[in-house]
Amino acid sequence: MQHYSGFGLFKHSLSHHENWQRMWRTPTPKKVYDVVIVGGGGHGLATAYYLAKEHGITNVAVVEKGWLGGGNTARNTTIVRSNYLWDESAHLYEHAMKLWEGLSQDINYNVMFSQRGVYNLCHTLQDMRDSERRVSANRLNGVDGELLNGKQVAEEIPYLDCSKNTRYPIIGATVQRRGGVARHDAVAWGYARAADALGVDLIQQTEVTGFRKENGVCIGVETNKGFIGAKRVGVVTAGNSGHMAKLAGFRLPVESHPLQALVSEPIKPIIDSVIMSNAVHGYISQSDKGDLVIGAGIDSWIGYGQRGSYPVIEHTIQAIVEMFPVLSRVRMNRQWGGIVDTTPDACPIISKTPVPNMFFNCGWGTGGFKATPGSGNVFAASLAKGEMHPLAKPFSIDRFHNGALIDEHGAAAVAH
Amino acid sequence: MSQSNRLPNGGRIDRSKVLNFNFNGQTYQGFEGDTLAAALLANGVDIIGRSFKYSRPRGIFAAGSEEPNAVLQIGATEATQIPNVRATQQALYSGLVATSTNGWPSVNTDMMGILGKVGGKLMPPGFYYKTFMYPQSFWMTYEKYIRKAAGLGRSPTELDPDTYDNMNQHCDVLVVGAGPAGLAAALAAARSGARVIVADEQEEFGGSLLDSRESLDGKPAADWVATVVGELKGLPNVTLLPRATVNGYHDHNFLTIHERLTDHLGDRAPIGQVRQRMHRVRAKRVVLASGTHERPLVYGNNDVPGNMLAGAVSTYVRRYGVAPGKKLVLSTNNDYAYRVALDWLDAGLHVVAVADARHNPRGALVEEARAKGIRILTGSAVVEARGSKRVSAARVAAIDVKAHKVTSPGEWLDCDLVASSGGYSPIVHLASHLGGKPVWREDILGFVPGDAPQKRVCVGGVNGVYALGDSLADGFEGGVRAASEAGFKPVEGVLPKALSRVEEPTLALFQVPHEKGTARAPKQFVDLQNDVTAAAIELATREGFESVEHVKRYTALGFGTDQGKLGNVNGLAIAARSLNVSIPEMGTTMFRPNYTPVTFGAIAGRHCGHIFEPVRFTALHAWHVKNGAEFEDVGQWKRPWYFPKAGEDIHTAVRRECKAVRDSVGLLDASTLGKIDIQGPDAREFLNRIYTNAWTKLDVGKARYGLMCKEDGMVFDDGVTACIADNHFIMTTTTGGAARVLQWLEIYQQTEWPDLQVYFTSVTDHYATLTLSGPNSRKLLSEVTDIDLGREAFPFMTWKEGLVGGVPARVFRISFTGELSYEVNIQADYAMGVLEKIAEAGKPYNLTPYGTETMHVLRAEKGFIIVGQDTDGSMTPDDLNMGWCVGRTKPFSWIGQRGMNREDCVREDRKQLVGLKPIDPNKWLPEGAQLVFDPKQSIPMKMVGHVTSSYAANSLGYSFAMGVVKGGLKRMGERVFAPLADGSVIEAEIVSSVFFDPKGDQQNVE
Amino acid sequence: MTTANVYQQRPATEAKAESPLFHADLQNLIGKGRSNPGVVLREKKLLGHLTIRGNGHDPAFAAGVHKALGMELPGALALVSSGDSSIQWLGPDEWLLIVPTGEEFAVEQKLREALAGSHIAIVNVSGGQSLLELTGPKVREVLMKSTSYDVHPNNFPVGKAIGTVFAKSQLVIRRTGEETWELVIRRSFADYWWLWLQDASAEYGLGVAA
Amino acid sequence: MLHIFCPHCGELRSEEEFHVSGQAHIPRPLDPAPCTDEEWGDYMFFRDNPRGLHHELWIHAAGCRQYFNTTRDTVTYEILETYPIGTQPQFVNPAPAIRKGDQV
Repeated sequence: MQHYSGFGLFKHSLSHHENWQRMWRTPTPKKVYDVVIVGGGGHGLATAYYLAKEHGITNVAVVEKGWLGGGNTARNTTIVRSNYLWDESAHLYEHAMKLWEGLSQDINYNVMFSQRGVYNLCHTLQDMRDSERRVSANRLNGVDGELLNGKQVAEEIPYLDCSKNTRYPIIGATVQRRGGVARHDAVAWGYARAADALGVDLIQQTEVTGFRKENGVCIGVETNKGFIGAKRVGVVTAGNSGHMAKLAGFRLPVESHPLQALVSEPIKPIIDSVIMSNAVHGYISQSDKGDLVIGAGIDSWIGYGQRGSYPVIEHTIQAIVEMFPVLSRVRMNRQWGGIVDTTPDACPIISKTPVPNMFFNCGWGTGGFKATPGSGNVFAASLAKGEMHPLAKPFSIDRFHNGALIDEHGAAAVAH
Repeated sequence: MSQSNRLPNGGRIDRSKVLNFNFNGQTYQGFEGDTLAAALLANGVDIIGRSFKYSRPRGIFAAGSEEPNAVLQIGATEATQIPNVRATQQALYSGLVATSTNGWPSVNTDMMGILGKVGGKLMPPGFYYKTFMYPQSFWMTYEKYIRKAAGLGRSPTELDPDTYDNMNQHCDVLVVGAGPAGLAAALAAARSGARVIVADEQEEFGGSLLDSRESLDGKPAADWVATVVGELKGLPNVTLLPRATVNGYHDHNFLTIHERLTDHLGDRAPIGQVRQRMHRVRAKRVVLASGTHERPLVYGNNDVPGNMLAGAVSTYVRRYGVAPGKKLVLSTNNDYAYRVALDWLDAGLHVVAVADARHNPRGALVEEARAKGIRILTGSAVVEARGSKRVSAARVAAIDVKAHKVTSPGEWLDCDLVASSGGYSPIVHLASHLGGKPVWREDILGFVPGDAPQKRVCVGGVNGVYALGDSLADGFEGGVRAASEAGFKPVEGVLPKALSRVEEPTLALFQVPHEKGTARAPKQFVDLQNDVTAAAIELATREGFESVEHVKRYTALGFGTDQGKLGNVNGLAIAARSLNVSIPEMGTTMFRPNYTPVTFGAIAGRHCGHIFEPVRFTALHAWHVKNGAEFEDVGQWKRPWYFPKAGEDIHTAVRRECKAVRDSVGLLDASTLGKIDIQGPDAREFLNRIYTNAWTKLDVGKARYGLMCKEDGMVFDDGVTACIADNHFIMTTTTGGAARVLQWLEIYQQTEWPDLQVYFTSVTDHYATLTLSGPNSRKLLSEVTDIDLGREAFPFMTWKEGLVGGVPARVFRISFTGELSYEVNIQADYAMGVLEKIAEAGKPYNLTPYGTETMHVLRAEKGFIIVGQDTDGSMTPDDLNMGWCVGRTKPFSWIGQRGMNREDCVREDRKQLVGLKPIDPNKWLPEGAQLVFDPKQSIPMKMVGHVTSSYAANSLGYSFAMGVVKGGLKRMGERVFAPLADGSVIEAEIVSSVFFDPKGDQQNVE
Repeated sequence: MTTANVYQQRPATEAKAESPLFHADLQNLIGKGRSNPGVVLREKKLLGHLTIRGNGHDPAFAAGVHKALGMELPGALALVSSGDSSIQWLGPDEWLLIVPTGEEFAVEQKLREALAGSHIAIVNVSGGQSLLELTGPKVREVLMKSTSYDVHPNNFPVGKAIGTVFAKSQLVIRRTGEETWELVIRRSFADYWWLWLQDASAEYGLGVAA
Repeated sequence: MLHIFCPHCGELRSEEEFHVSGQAHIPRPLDPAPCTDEEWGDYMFFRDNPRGLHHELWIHAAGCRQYFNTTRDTVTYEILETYPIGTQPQFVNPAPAIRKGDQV
């Protein structure tokens, strides 16, 4: 792999950038691989990279129906944090956070991981209780977190309306200072390049149309370009997981919903961190290019169209203007939608399946991007050993039968 | 120098209305009817800004929404700043203040430009992915500087003085675009009687006809526009929306139109007027007449001021009477662009030459130009332009388009304006918002809308129909079709006659070749706003980015505020050539709303500030305000939180309120609790199924507490339900759960058990509920009621009807404080009068109003839960130590029963709700604090639960809490520890959650 | 066995009564503001509101209602009036009856008598609701700002009544005359509607009538 | 924004007036007690989640407060029909959700 550096860039500039190497090959699929990963998004590519790097398994193919990193990796609002409530989630996301912190150097690709801090605003007394509970749990789990009062919030976040005359006055916030944002495309490309360099075959424009089974055991994938054999198959297809499961002959406790996001026109820096509010329902950060990156809500119906309903956009913009009234004259440039695979407990599924040799990694809901390195890392270990990584074990499909849910949104679903 | 480029006559401007405006600190003049861009050009302003990445000087390039360069900051005051306004779309008004968004110290002498020249070489696409990585800790520092270069304009930092709103529209036919095709369509649809909306982004209707050389029925095309607009205006079924951009085409024919009502008048709306309005339109049929965008050609230094889109030159000359230069070189691959040379000539200006990439063009316009003596260089193109701050010359050379080679050294022509036309791209954005993939048409070298589920008709330019006469006919026919599909009788109409002429096909030329090859040639810009060059696109493909989305993302092609209107097809063509595939094989990127940017305020409409979301009040709110209450947000309600007296903080107020209730009597407004009237012969059976406990034996006149679970066995609401008559119950729910519970009842009744005869009706708003609580509540209430309150006559958990304060009431003897309590329900209209009477009668008893905080303390002392505070969606009734409230032998398997018996839900070491008593009675456990058994362990610690409710020492004399602890119910007397953020640890004993009056003696007071 | 508990909920005496918009002090706003306002608002307050539930497909039910009220049971989205009373379809098994102040108790008894033996429910919701009447040439514009329902006369003739989303909550819109509309609002939202309507009417002028 | 025909009101209304409650035709087991954990978990959590035709349960929350079913394409979002509770759809996916032989 051609090493990237400032000096390299300078050297290439002398030859008018005519001699850069390809970031990855376009290989012809082999007959059989040790591991076939279905889905060339961030999670799938990370899985391939860690299989090769940490487990020495390089006879690996990533099969992608479109282009690498073209699904939710390309469509999310790039927030990274690990301050989850429950131990199981916190440990998994913190594992990811630690990998984020050295990722650019590890894969020699600047993923622009920017630890600008992630704030979750509190508007009600119950928000404060829930926040104390979460921050307290984070701290004892080794995840950084602070609980701020209203005055501190006002000092730390300029232009945020912290006055008492808003509909839901801000009375505090949690902050994870190690949280932040990263450049989403770069994550996919960086992992792809690094995996390719270790020998992984990245097979784009190839759609999995079925799974071949022998005596009930998965032995490979059927694709629109032919059969590819595999000793193990890992399915990491986010919003399309339900469809993949159907092809494999089982159902998942997953529903795929549109999740929308939008950006403003690029403006000079005004929002320095990531600010989220569950009560008024919006979150915002600003990219290095100057776009305000704003997350909108999930449509409650199932949708694979990569678009949602307009009222979701309206409510989000209303929330942003409520939080930051000075942004009222800024203009929205573009909106889009992704397909999020949600589970009943808002936690992922990283699990064996009813089909031997077939593993699923899905159900990340809105948490997918931030988990990318951790998800790939534990999934790679699970695929390598044939046994689930300890951090992945609590996320088995079995929990939806025996009741051992890890209820991340249950914890926030408040009656009163 | 005043309006040096203004032509002596012509244009649709009012020369009698001179408008002063300010650009970059200098005052200029323009005329009413100008856009800001036209006025700047009229004044000879060449440099309008600096480019995003390389800081190269840039001038106005286009005349409409595709403008990439002239993106300015507008606003005379801080509060009225508007970032990123395209000068080409901003009407000039008196006092307009505009500034460039980049460039230091000024756009004319920019220091960053020097850096751009040197550093430009170091900034190929994706350079930041390849560097700034080492050392790891330095990224945040690098990024600080990268962010300094971010953005175009800036947000205001003061509050917006303007208002915006939304308007919901419905129509039979929405016509998008009021050019020739759109107007013809509108006419056809409107005459059929359909409800029609016509929207166009420009200041006035007419589109291309406003600057057209063509005539209709022998008269200027603009005359026809005036006639049609006149007719449409007179029809009551037609709504005309100029200055209104259809920005999004959403599912089921829902579209959004962004109307700018006052932006042409000033940077803030006149008092009392709305600045911008979003129309939310549901259209039975849509006629898309969005027209085309001209493509520029891609050649060396095609970004230097003085390079323009060909059609824009005609627009400035004919519509605004402005000549954006003196000596024109036109580079084209099609016939239609020749009109630009003819317009230029008509304006008395000098056409240096026309370079036509085609070898033997013989179209009518070409011949007209030839006849007028214009020099035409065929088989040639402008290969590069020269000039630093303004074009000074252009090199025209012979090219071999197929081989992508320059075949002659060419000739440097002196000029100050290079206009280029690379053909026309139908504006397929709206047609593609729902994912319909555009289809490439080789005959017109453009993408036209592909199939899509929405009910729409594409007419005119967007449909690939370009000639004026054809476009009018296509539009009219489309209008007829749309109206008849919407259920209206088609009409016939006579369309004006347009001249038809021979037009020859456009040649497929996108990027003009250069001798040096793309990587080494002078920069050939594809996306001017994002400084994306042809070389960058080639590099991306070389590095393995083969999908169009990859190329876009790696190079930032089309990511600007113009969303690639100008450059995307050229970029595709360059990538396709580089990858040796065809343009349709390459495909387009996704089109998404918005077509052009939309103000946040306009999207938000009036849903901001004091009407952001509803605030719900009880009938007694005014009384609470009068009595000094502080309020707490509970769902949408404002509930009194506590009633501080002068000098009191929350703690002293709550202590006083608690004491009053425990010692005498307090008053709580409980009106926010959800109340559901349940009637029907199967009401009782329904309750059996929906609650965890049994209801079969509840007699008329009695009330019972119940828990509701979801199918998973987790508690989700609770409350008291009273039997009012045999088939009639009143259910109460939590305040926040009211709507949720009603829907819960309905979904089971309507979908699972439609055979059960029972109806549910919300009476939450109908009744106001006054709670009197405390040992003196009976005495007080007896002074204002005719109900026999005697202990035997009116026992605990029963209800009575009677007059309270002269008003009929249902009084429930239930208690959430542990004290003798009465909940008085009255028709809300009369509640205030009753309250005033009770308050008067309560004076001798020190009747004390209390809020939610005191209520929470008092109930916690009794160990009563609050769903949502002491539960979190993962607690079964057994986890709450409320097994007594579970009817395990009920015949019907009620909701939650099966769920709570799953393997994981019957574990003995689940987290269970217990009381917590800090060892130091003065220490307060923070609500939410996590608990551990061993405070000395290292991080990550093994957490065993958390504090759900906690209160400082109060009437009990010590602080206390409720919390969940793993296996807590079997750990009475054991210790838990809460390690806090400040490093301290609070130790607490696990105790029963009932701290006060465990035997319930308080109910028996006299 | 009593199937339902019905009682006179209004005080017999002249007790103090406060309608949902009492706090807005509309009385004092009458005749103030712009002359010839585009929208005039009137609270038709303290009327008797009854929710009637029953099987709309059962002829006996329709006949019983007719017998008790002298009004036909309206079908989907219809509003029927007689004198100062009106009955409106809310859903296939739900109607809203509005009667003059104080008549609701007697009417309910009459209805129950006429419908005895059927599975029905009648619920007095008078305290929780109010009627806002809007008249004037600009009412339609105000409604268009507030609801995504099509209020064009082609789609919304006089005598139609629909439940819909209005601003950020829900209510019932009834068209009772060419330029006259009624909103059935919930008490706890009354202040929100009042603020919303003032805001939405601002550019047309809002008047208040008694 | 979807435009949904309410079978009770007899009109097309904007999505804002409705709430969706997920997949339709999932009857509660008549006798939950003998269900295994697996069967109960399937009932509560496991859904078809199809790409293509989907039968789903909606309520006309702001209108007539009635539940009804729709058949909607989850890719194009087109609604093919709405029909009352207790009735069956006209439009169904050509292939059953899970082929028998594949059952594992």
